[in-house]
Amino acid sequence: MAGFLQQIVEGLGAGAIYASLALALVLIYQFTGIVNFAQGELAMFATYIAWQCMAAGLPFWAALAVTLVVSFAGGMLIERVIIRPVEGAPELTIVIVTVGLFIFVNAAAGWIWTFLIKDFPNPFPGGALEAAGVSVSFSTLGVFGVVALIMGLLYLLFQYTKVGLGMRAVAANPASAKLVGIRVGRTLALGWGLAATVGAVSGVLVAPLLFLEPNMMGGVLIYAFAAATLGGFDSPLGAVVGGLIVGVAETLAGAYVGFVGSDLKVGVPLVIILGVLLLRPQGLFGRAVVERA
Amino acid sequence: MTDLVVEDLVAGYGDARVLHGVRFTVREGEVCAILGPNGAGKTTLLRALSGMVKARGRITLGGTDLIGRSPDTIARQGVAHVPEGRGTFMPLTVEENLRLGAFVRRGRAAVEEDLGRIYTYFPVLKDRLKQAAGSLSGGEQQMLALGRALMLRPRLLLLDEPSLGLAPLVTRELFRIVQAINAEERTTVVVVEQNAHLALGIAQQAHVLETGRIVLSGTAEDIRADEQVAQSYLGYRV
Amino acid sequence: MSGSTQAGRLGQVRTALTLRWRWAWPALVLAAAVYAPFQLAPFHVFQLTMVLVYAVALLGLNLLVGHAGQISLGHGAFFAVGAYSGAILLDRWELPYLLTLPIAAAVAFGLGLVLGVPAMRLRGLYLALVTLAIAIFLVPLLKRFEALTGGSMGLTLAKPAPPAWSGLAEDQWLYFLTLATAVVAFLLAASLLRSRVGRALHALRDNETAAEVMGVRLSFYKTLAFAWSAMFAGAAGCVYTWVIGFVSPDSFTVNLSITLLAGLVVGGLGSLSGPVLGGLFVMFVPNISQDVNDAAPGVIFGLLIIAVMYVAPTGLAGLAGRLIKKIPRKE
Amino acid sequence: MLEVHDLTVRFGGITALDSVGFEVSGGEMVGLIGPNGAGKTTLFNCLTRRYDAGSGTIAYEGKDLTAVPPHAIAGLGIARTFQNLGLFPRLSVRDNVLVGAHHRGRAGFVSAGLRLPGVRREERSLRADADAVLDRLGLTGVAGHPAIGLPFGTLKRVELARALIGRPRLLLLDEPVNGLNSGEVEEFAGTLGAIREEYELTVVVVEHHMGFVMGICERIVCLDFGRKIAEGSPEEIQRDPAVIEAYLGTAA
Amino acid sequence: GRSEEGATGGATAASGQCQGQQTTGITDKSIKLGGIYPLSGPASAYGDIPKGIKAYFDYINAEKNGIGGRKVEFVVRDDGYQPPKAVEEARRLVEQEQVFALFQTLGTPSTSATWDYTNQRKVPQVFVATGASKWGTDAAHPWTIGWQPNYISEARVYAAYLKKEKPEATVAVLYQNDDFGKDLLGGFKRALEGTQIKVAAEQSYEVTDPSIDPQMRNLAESKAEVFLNITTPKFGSQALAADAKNTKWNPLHIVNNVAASITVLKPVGFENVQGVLSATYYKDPNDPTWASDPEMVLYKEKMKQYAPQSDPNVPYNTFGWAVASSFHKAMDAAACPTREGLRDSVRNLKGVKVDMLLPGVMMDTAQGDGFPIESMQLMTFKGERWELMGDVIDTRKEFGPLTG
Ligand SMILES: Nc1ncnc2c1ncn2[C@@H]1O[C@H](COP(=O)(O)OP(=O)(O)OP(=O)(O)O)[C@@H](O)[C@H]1O
Ligand SMILES: Nc1ncnc2c1ncn2[C@@H]1O[C@H](COP(=O)(O)OP(=O)(O)OP(=O)(O)O)[C@@H](O)[C@H]1O
Ligand SMILES: [Mg+2]
Ligand SMILES: [Mg+2]
Repeated sequence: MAGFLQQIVEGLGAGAIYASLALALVLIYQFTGIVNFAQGELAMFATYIAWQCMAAGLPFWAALAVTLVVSFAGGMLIERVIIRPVEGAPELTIVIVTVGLFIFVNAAAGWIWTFLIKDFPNPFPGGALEAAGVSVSFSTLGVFGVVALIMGLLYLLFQYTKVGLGMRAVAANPASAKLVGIRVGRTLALGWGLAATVGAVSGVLVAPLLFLEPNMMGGVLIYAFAAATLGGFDSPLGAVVGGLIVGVAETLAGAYVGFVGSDLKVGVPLVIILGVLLLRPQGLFGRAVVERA
Repeated sequence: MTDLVVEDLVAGYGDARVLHGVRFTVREGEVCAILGPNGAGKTTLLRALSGMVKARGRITLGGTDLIGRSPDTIARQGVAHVPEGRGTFMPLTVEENLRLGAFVRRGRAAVEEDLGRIYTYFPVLKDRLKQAAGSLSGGEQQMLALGRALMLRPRLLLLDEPSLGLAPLVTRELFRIVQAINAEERTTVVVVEQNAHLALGIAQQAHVLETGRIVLSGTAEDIRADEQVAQSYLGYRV
Repeated sequence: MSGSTQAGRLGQVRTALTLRWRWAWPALVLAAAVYAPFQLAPFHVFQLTMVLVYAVALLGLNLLVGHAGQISLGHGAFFAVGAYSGAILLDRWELPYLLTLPIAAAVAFGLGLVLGVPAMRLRGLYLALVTLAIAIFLVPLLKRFEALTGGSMGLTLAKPAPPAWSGLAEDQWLYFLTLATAVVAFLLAASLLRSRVGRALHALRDNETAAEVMGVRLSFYKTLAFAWSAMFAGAAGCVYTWVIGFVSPDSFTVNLSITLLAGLVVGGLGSLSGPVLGGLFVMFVPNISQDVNDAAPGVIFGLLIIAVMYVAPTGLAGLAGRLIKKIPRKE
Repeated sequence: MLEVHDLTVRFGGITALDSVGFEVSGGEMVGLIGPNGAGKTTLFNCLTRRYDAGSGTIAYEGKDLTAVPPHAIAGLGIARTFQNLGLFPRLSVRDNVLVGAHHRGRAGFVSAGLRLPGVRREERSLRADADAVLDRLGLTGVAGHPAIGLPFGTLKRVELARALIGRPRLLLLDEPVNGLNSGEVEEFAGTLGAIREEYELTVVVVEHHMGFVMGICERIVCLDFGRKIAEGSPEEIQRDPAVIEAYLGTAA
Repeated sequence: GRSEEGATGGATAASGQCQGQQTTGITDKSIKLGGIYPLSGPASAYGDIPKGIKAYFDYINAEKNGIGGRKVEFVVRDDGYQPPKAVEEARRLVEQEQVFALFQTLGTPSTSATWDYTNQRKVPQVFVATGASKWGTDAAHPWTIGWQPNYISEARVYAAYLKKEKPEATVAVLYQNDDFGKDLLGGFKRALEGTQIKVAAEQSYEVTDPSIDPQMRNLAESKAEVFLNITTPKFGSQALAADAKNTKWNPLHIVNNVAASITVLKPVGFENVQGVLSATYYKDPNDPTWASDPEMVLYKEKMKQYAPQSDPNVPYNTFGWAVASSFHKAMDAAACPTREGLRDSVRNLKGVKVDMLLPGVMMDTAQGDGFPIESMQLMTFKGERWELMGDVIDTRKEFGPLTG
């Protein structure tokens, strides 16, 4: 029993990681209505910036602050330079641009920092909390805390701020958004900036656990996609719940379902996603699209 | 002086030119009606005024140059546009749609008050506040589009066929509202409308647009008296 | 004579010209394609063969993405299924290779149908991600059934030998086999798209509600579009096996699926020449990238994708169309 | 031809249709009016199976429509136009119209892919039909133009053409003349009258343009808040106090 | 056709006993080689290997007048770790670039995809960068040969150690679910046949997995006394870290050579990897043991000089250096400066000592033995360095020849 609970805890821990990147995906989807394939790579790149800052002697928190600021600016810059020229092009064009960005950023990181793994300090204390035969490491608890905090902030941003309203308007109908005076370009840039910042946090959370290298976020991205899909692309809560479910399901399946084993466990999230989507095509927490004739 | 001055306006889509040198002036607080057949370029004219299509020539509102500005900048100048096709933010709620109308305004209290005012204009909307705007009936969405435009407290209101899809009762009500706002707040209005009776009823001046050129201009009375106009635009009474 | 009738006649001449042009282009390209292998070095013939292989796969993907408006990020999986079907048939049953093509296509079609039924209830983004998951899942699945698939070592196969009567070299023979497949695939796709079926797909892409009111059975058309598109990918996969003579799970990672989609979008969605241009892109641009920067070719490749989308947001086919229009025509 | 009984449709708390019942006999032209949000479009949506009826029955030529799958409606001879356009923006006008003939075609994936002779014949005849309908509605000039970017009024006509090529027996028009000026409305009324004769159509038309509705319909049904509040000839309806109260108002 | 190659390759006519042999890509003054590596895509880490190779060739070209007077030109192509791309690049190198030999293709899939072609074409494909055992045992592909100790041999080294030290141990295994992981695990199991040692738990991972933590938890359940870590660098670090974190399970940790570099251990923290066991055959540039070793000093100096962009501490560079100097030796030993000569030379290496290989590790091949390096030495991690343990183990002597 304790073993089972432990597996669940570990699953939740993995899930929280997926959720952290999923939050960035949801954020940019809300702002721009596109899925950003490069999100994970941007997060990875941001983590390298943090690493570089620390290598230059900055303490962790200062490095983090620099990274967040640089990420925000970088996200805005990417929107300006790379996304803006294809604004208004078919959606898939923009998606493919993000694929190009993915390849570019990944290769650039390898070029600059090589593919050797780097260790990245864990901001949370080592050790674990023990209760009822189950241990939860402080690092996992820390990830939970940060993810919950981001989720809460995003929720407030989406629901209760004018910027939130504006960005949902932009995603829903850019032409009309302009007509009511929303600076669409600025909103999109803000979206990229914020998403890059959230992504950077995700990268910094992930790096101490997975080690920093250019392909660090590749695997996480797929699971983050799954999480966002499962939860609904327009809900921060959904992204987090989706992430946790994917994490737990994957862990349990790997541990307890004999046939699945560790090689086929990637199939488990697939099955869950399919199942959920067939019942609720908009995801667990997503809003159904209204369609009227 | 917030006159709207349009001179030598040329606009179109890609290589296709739709407006070939349109020129007119609307004085502050006046209502100007634009009539014209299907495909004449009326919608394009309003789009040019609000920056939705690229245009050349001159457009000034109260001396401020609007040509070449982006729609959001123009909106910040106090220009509200009820577009053809309504421009509803489908997944957002009715209330959010209305609040978006006041996006560039400051002053919470005044916005809340205006929200209340819109509900008294269009009581149907009040019952649907939390509903996704996309699920509204066609006419309801049209009311919403108007409400959204009014939420800006515009200096210049551009109406593209505001009566489209509205019940007769509501259409008349709507024109009363526009007239009232025009009178009370000296909002300048440019209205494209097929229901020429109503449009000319509230307008001081009117223009007839055909294939991208103004072919007839005058006071509302003059236009109403024109035989050609009478035949094309005033035949069927509502 | 009034100006307007003269203009009308000019118009007629122009339509007649464009009509003839419509056939002239493909005919010219085909003629060049038949002539090419006798002029080019074997290595370039091989490269062209691979371009055609990718073009066939992209043709299928285009049917789904460009014409039916359903995004698939997992088409590499069907390509793989076709490739493995061909490989297993050749390896275990030693079937004549020409027979493997229809069987591989059929297997991919069947799988597309089975997966299409649930997948087609999903829209846009959601479908894209589910198909992506399928592509990811395929790799460990192929490794699992080692007895059949050769596991992670894969299967090595002999390439089809040219028949003696043809007098062709191996590369040329493979090229012509692929060219024939591609031509058949193109004709199939082209006539499909010019028919009621193509219109139904376009209609449901543009407006599902209206399409259904017009009598288009959405589930049927979406599922079949998925299955047909899988079939093209499967056929391409089978030909790939002939040409490369080796299959392994590492040949069909998610990268392949994403590359295919990127190739299609870069080539041009919804146009017939898009898949060919996309095939050329997939084949040659990585080489160009390495020539520009061999320290990190990915940097250039990524930038080139972005640059093409920047210059030609609707793909190279759209760009080509615009350029051709710019050429003044004499009448 | 069409019998609607006790039809009720709810969306959450809103009752869009509340026990609506009426009949349309073959060859009739019936107007459907009512304030915004009264449920007129919802009724059309029920007839074309876009929405499921909460309760009630719809019989069309004796057949229960509520059991017919949505895509089969067109095959039964029911065609409609949409209030705010339901065109395929990237298709040419001609292709838009041809999609309207979808249910008349037989070509499947295989036969179309192989371009069997039957498919070619079918395609030729449909194209001829489409050209005839386009010509009839004065759309030949824009036949090759994509639907996106054409003026609203033109698009309304394209919708009508698309509905007509399906050879419907029952035609449902949702605000066909909105956006037309009165001259154009008059012209449209003439065209519709003629077409109705030609194609032996039964028509139900939703419209807020009273001149048009009163002029062309033989009978009018008025809805308010999902309920039928009046039914009768144009004259009766115009005098009906409930209709005046809820919909027409007293002309200023 | 092959006939024109001699003409276009700018070749010297091979004379005497070498008469009639292929001389494409080689002249009295030059020799042209081609290598295929993933320079792009997820496996780009290996892209450092050719940098070490290039540095070596640049060095001998500049300072040693090349290989026997022939300047080496090394053409590197990128296959992104995709087999079809590898085929294309192999053909480009052979047909367009007219290389003398393919010197290294990286990865089992890419090598498998190309070896039929190279062997039909009779182009040497030497010292491929993969440890699959099939390069050495397959008789049908005489033109292809491996270099590094094959995974099975490595597995045998660990098995032998366990047999001696922990004859009744239970073993938990984490392995990469591909040819590399399966080869090593399979070899390990076979070497254990007939002993008391049991594999109690095995878990695999995919290279696309974000983390191997779940696998490590499942393995910990087994409470095995030994943990065999068959991973590539990133996952190696993760597994080492997971083992260190789990205070309840403290097995003897054996990490396979691929992931045994100091660059893998360092991020985990040296305090966490004390006592970890591995086996090696070449010198780790990060290992202070070799700090003043003349070969190492030369390597680092020449790397700085000829590959200033690359970090000599990246072990892939060292690997490249060592394999390049192996080629140098093989070429020197060739009876004929021809493709056939190279083919025969690499299959007839007798106790050839190569720079940067561990003392006592030598290249040895024979007809029927296609494994140049089959010796490894065990090592344990102490303090900040690996400490070599015992003698160099010649697996062939210990376990008999490897057969397919
Ligand atoms: N988005 C567009 N892209 C291309 N051409 C367009 C676009 N919108 C309008 N046009 C063209 O511009 C011309 C004028 O159209 P516009 O919509 O301004 O006319 P209108 O007078 O408003 O007509 P209606 O009364 O039908 O609304 C038409 O010929 C139309 O084809
Ligand atoms: N899918 C839906 N979800 C929620 N409410 C809906 C939905 N469809 C329609 N409604 C509501 O049902 C009511 C009736 O709508 P309907 O579209 O039938 O009105 P209508 O009579 O056609 O009005 P109009 O003349 O304005 O087009 C409206 O109040 C609308 O908000
Ligand atoms: Mg208009
Ligand atoms: Mg309606």
